[in-house]
Amino acid sequence: MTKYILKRILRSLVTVVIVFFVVFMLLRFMPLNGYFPDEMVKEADEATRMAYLRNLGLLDHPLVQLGRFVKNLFKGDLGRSITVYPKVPIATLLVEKIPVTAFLGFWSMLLGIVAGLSMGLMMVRFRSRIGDTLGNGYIMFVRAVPSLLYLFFIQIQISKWFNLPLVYYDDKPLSWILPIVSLALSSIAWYALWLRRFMVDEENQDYVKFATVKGLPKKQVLKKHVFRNAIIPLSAYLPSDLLNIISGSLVIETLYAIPGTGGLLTTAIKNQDNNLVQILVLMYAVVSILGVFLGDLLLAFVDPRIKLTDD
Amino acid sequence: MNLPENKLRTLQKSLEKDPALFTPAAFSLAESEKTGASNYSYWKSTLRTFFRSKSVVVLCAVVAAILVMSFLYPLFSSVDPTKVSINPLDWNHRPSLEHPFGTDGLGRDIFARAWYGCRNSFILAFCIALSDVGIGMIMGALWGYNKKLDPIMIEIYNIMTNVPSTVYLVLLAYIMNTSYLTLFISMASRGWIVEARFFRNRILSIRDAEYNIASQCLGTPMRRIATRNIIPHIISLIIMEAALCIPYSIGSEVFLGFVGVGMPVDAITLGNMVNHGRASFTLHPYQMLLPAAVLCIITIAFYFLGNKFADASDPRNHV
Amino acid sequence: MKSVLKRVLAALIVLSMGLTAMVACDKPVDPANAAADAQEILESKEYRDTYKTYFSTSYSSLNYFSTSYATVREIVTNCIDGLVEPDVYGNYVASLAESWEHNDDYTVWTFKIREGLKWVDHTGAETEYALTAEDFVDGIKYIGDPLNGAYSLRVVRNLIAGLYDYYWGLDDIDCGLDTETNRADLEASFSDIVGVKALDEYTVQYTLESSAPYFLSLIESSMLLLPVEYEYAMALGEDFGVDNTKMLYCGPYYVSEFKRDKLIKLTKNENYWDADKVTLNTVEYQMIPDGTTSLEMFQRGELDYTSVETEAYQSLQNGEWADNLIPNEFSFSTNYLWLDFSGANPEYNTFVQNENFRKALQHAVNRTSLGALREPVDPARLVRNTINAEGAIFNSEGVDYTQLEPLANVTNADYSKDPAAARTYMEAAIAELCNEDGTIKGVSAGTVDYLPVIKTEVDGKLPVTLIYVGTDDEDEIILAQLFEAMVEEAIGKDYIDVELAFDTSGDFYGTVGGSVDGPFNYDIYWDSLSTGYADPSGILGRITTEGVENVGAYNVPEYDALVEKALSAETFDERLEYFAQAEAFLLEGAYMIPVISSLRGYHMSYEIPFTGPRCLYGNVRYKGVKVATEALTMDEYEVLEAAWTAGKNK
Amino acid sequence: MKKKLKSMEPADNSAVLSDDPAAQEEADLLRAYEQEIFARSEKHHNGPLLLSARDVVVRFNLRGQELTAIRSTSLDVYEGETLAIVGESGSGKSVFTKTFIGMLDKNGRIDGGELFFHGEDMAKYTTEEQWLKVRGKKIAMVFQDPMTSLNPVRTIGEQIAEVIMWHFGKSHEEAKAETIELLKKVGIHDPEKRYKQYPGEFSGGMRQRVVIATAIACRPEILICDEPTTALDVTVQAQVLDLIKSLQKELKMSVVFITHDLGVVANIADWVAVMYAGKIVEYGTANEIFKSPEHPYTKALLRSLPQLGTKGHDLYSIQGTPPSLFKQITGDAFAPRNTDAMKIDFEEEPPVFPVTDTHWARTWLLSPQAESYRASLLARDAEQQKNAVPETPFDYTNAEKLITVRDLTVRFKMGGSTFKAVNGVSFDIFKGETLSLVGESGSGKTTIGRAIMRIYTGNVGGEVTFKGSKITGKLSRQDKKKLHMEMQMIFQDPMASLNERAKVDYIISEGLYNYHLYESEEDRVAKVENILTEVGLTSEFISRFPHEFSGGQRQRIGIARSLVMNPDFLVADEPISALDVSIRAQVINLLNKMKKERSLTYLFIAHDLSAVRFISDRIAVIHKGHLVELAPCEELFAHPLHPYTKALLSAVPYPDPDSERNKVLIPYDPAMHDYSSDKPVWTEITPGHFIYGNTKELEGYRREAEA
Repeated sequence: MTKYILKRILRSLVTVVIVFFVVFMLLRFMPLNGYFPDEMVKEADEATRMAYLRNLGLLDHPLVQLGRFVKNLFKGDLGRSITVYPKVPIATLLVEKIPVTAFLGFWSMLLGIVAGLSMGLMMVRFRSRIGDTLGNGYIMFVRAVPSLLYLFFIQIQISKWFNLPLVYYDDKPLSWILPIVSLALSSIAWYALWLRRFMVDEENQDYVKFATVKGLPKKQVLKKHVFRNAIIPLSAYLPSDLLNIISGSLVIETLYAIPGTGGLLTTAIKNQDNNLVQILVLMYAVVSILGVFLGDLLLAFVDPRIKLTDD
Repeated sequence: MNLPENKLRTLQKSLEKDPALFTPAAFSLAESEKTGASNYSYWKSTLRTFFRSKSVVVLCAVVAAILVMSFLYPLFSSVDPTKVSINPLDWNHRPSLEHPFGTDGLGRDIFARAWYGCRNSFILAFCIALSDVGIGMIMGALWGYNKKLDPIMIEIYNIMTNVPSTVYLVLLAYIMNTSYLTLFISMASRGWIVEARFFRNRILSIRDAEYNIASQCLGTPMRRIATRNIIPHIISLIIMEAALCIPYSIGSEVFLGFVGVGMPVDAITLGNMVNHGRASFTLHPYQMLLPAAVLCIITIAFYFLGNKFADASDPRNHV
Repeated sequence: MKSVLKRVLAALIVLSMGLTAMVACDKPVDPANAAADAQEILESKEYRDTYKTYFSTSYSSLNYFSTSYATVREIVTNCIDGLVEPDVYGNYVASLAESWEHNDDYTVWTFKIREGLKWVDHTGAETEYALTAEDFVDGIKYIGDPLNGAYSLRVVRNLIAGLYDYYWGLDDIDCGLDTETNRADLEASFSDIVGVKALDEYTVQYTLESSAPYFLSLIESSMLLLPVEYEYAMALGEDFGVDNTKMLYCGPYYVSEFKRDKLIKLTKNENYWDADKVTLNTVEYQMIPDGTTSLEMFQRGELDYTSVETEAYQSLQNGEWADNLIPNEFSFSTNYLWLDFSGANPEYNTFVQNENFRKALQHAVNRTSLGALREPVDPARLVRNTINAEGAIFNSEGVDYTQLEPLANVTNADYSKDPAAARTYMEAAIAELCNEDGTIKGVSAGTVDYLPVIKTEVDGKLPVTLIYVGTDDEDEIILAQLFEAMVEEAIGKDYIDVELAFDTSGDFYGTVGGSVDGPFNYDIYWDSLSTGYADPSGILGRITTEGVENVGAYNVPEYDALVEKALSAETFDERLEYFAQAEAFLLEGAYMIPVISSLRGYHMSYEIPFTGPRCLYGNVRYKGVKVATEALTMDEYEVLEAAWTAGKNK
Repeated sequence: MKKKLKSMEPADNSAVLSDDPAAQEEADLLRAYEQEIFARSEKHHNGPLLLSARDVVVRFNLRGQELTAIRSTSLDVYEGETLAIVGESGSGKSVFTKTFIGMLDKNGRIDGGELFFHGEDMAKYTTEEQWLKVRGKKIAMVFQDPMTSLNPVRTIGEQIAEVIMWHFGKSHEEAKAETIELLKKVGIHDPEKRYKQYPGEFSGGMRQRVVIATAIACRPEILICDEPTTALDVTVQAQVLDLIKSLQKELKMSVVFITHDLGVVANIADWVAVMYAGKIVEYGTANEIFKSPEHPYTKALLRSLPQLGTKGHDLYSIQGTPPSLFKQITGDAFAPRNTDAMKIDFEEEPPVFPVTDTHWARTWLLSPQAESYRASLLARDAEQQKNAVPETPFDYTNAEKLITVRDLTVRFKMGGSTFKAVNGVSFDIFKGETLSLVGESGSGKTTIGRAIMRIYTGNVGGEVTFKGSKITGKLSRQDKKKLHMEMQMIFQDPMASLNERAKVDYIISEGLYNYHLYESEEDRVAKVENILTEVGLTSEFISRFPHEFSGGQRQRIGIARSLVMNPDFLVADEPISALDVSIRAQVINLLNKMKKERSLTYLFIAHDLSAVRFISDRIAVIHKGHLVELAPCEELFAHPLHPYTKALLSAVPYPDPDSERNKVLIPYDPAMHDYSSDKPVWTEITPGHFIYGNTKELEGYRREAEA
């Protein structure tokens, strides 16, 4: 098992390295113009621009840049943002932003899991009845309606009805409710949908019939047998939510003025803030691969059939 | 026998038959081979299960109507969806008889734009569904059949799903200008890997089926194994995946527009209409709501039909 | 988000002297009673000492030298004082400088600094660092070092004597062109080379390359002339200004709280030299990226100010807030059409060299329609035919620069009046440039490669293909579509074919600008320039044939000569005369086509207008601003404005 | 005609009240008469009547069609004895018993009749609560597949204890103690440790023991066992049967045992009910059913068992396939397949005729009116039996080696480590013989077949030659083509081995297409039609899809697909194990016929020793990848030497209650071999008799063989 985990970590590391390398190199193909602030493109002359690029180290060979980056990374220096937050140390940025996003993300994940699973259970329990129809309606709604419409509605109207703050404040717990709920809406639908599907699949299994034959009431069969098995495939996906926790949602963070990481990567890429992009990609890749890895571990934990061995 | 005498007699009499019947009957091999198996047909059952639900019938009709409208309206209507009025008085008209969905901020007819948008979005979505599912299926088949490819493909999968799409898309947007083709490439170049994995798992489960081994024993070439043994078995999955791909593609258009590889920004697509309508949402909600409603109907219809079809194509549900 | 930024900017740029801009007012205010009425209003109000406003794009850094984002000025202008500051009427009065003088040709400016001032830190406590003349010299030294990456350096670098040489000297060393000079030596010779000197501890003297009567307005508008405690900044290195703790303050406020992308809190600097005049104890900026949210928060009383988009204005018009909607009055920023004279589109390139064609375009654009996109209520107030804004520059007699002859002709012209003129001009152009069969002389069919934006085919025949390139901002798309419609309608589709292309990279200049040294990828694009200080040279100097802003690469020696004359003019009035001639020449030749001002939208606020310093160039200073407990109404605003106008004219 | 017949079928439509008072009275009478006959056996049972099913009708809605799965069937279950219900798949035996615990699938319903249990009619139950009082507590059930009956993610302890906790409201601790007792009772060693283990850590047989322990946890009055041993290997099956028998005695419960395997019935049943097409056609004690069957179906079933056949002769086989239950069945459902049917069998449903107090059957043959015809049939059968003379065994003296297998090893990757599914196997196949490869599931027998067929290539070690040339490793295209034409394979599962989406025409022609083995399109069609006729199917089937055929027919299509290539050698991979008893004989006969006509050589892979004995010339026994013994057929049965062979032979169920009741199982424990120092070798111990053992063991075997 230790050997397996070590091997997995090693393989994950390889993936991370490849992902990082690909992104790093892709970034070097970006147009040089992208590095300039608007006014510089219009006003600065060739020499000024070059001076600017040289100061950023962008004129060196990509491999030299890579070497420099890796060296600094091992020294614990994440570098400074270039264009998005000029000169601000990336470490500072991450320390400021990740906790905010992760905090809301964590609670929304929790809400998503709890509400989603309850909803899925309800849908199975009352299959082909009103509970199921309502649940399906909700899932459809969330998947089909452009999210901005209902997110907007939640922010403006729901906040009015329940007298909740319009934007997020780190010292007002009431203001956390709407962002958390908004963040959780789609994952509730996701969990409900898949739990229902897996449970319906499991219901046809022999052991469920056997459990019924044993004389257990339907509720208990659903809970102890069907549900217990249906969450196994779900549990493998659960840690992949880790990434969502720290990457945040651009729309929701914009609406609620949350100073988090939502859209940070997109902004960084669009502004060609190489340093920031690199660190974020590295971090996200590590987290997402960690998520997959944790998913496997969790799977092995909830499913006794799975043994953590090679391959 | 506890029965009364008279009843017993009646009984015996009723059990007594024509003695001629107690002679050997002719044996017919054909009669004996009449199968006990039902006249089950996969496709018939699938379709029957599929259309049994009333909502499926209704949604199919809705989708058909929308499709017909999207493709016929631009052919037969004389309303130019790009006709801009330079007179501000023509702008932002509320829905009326002349303009059933009203006009937008430049006096263009939203009703006409909605159908042109539907058509464009559909064409794109169909292309993407076709390529995603098509490439995905071929790669998935190769992946499933060739064990040696497994580690490579898994690594490709990991990398493709881990390189943030924005990095890749922004770069693509730099290399290519916005057009249907760019959007198509940017979506199709990533979508296939997920489909490939899906089909790989499905194909793995039928790869070792006995009828495939039988074909192997008969020396059937790979090409024919694929066309005769594999594809017919996953065709329903293909249809389902394609159906689910369509609303996904239409939905992604919006995101991709944001990143900069969307449709040409002035192209008439549902995504663009919804996006642009958002700005004036508070004042002219119909500019966004009506196209959004069409978008929702399409999305819901395809999701619903796709899922229902998935259920219907599962032989377990053929009851 | 870009557009939001612009909108907020525009909303913030509220200007006083809106004489030409007609506010939609139905009952005129009697100027005679204005002062008394205003006094009544001011006395009837209750005031408070906090102000809550918002920002929509991130304050990425507080380093006032190397931050390109114009928004940071709002923080900096309240926290770091310059040498002079505008008073309530916009006249420059003493700030950190007690007094100042300049020589006759405005090339040497000497300022006497207030004595005994100390920098304060983010807790408001006085530091050991004294504020001296040396700090102003150090400011220039800081921006003069390329490694510090100062933004928008050009104007100042070219103006202050020797700074240009110093900067490039250092740069040559950095990139290895100059291996002989020692960097430290060059740095040490700063005071010898560059024209800024601390004559004594409290006297700083600027020596300028050229005559700059507008120097005080430059001090107001440019952050590059602000002081810095060099020792402190150098010690922090790249960390300088990264957050509020990495800064020193000398203005009426200091940044007491800085939650990145969330909240910035300014607290009154008790050690400020003019602390008595500071009315507000705290000014709180929240980040609200979404326009609707800020409006909603204002209505719920959580904000003291909100900008109101035109769309929202119409929906609020009949509600409880109808009285409080106050139009943003004025913008110094002008939207114009940039024509590319060196583009790769042979059809257009042939035509654009022809004045008749350019005039056709000039007349084809319906300015009122364009204005209606932003201001449906009174689109006419947006129309602007000049590059430099009206109300920004005055000669010594108080005559508005845009009303100087011959520029007044342009200013007062109504190009949109006669749409038929566009076609007439076009026919004239065609007669000169086309053969009988509609082919364009000297042009053959070919491909226009404006990638990554667009690639298209042209046939060398009429109609002329014109490629309009814009950003993918929703408003700009609509604007472009309207442009296409009106040009094609006015000139005729048989003569012109406008093709629209949009850059979606989010980096318009990066993309449209092509490669670092390549040509620009457009025939026409929509841009804006803003009058940055009280001198036309701010814009006109940049758009000469050799000017950095001449991205269209026209060649107008006549204009260049006039600008040259203006720059070397003896008096300020003369200077303005020549500039007016130059601008008129350029615009009458339709080398560039100004269309409307960037003005848009409305605002609602608890702030009493005309109580704080009248900053002209985009800054907002809260020193002395009064904030009421009730939202201001339009009626009150009109009275206050009338009173202020009367006061100013006195 | 049909309409009239319908009204004459009181039994089938008891729920339908006839308008005709006379017919109604007749129906009532018949019913009373049947009750009377059923009741006669009461005094011969050990205990009182527990459950009484009367005229149960079960219908299913299947794809819009109505299927009558149980056609008005009655059955009594008495306390303390084992009742076996025998029938082939689709006969309704499983559905019938499912009604006892309310476990019909959602699309099925009880459409008539009563189910009396403890004075209540369970057929009227509508709510879950009503069933909860019965299920598990009073009536328990064991399913066929132990691999899927247990929840894979909960410990077996939990799964047993939860029943006890729920039904008896006991605490967790008490339930645990009781569970451990139960585990001990069903023969699981070290129950405390096993309590905490998951099903995945148990072998199939052990799991079935756990399932049984769960089922008996509440001391049910009735235990329904639905083919509980079908999925198990023979040796394990024998052990589980023993367990069920002993538990039945110990707990004095009634066991309703559902099976298609007559050998198992003989082993376990006190009473037997034979079911065909949704109806019980014969009922009696085990001895009566096996010794003096009366219904033509029962008779035919018993006669078609390979154990009872004579080598070299066709097995008695039942023609055709079971009837479709979608259609209205008139007369005796078996009539169309009964070569000796009487005309009345096609016209009227036979009523119950008593044979003895404990034995009755539904056949017109028992009618006094058919007495003479019945006697003539008995006489004819006796005659046939007498005339059968076994053929002479295969003569190996001049036999030519068709295939040699030397040191064949097949490796599989499993979770990083490789394991050898086949480990150094060597044997020859002579031209014209049938060599059977017998072993339990997972022994590697199928792998050997597939390795010879070159389905596995990369992971195969050792050497296989065919007609003297090597066929392992890389081959040229030409060689491959030759092999494809000379070697073919028949598969186990007729449901899985035919491509569902292709027509019979394509399926059979596949090989022809591959190598273009036809001159013209007509030629190809003719070839397909010929082979179809040869395997006993009509040429009109050519345009149908596989799903329109029954299992036996599909297997024949599979055989046709192989034979159309005109091979010399066939690997038959368990071709009959997935088929019903009535169909097996057909396929065995077909294989034998083809062998004779086309002088084929077979490698016959099987786990069922009874069929193997009937068709093979030599038998090789394989255990965990090693061949342990190989000998001519009769030699092996007469003098098995290897302990595993002995265990296997002792466990084979034989369809005779007398011998089954007295049979002694010989256990086999691989630990008995000590191969630590003395390595075993594959040795020919007497001519033609190979065995796997080390020097010491070989010595013992040699002594035994001589004795």
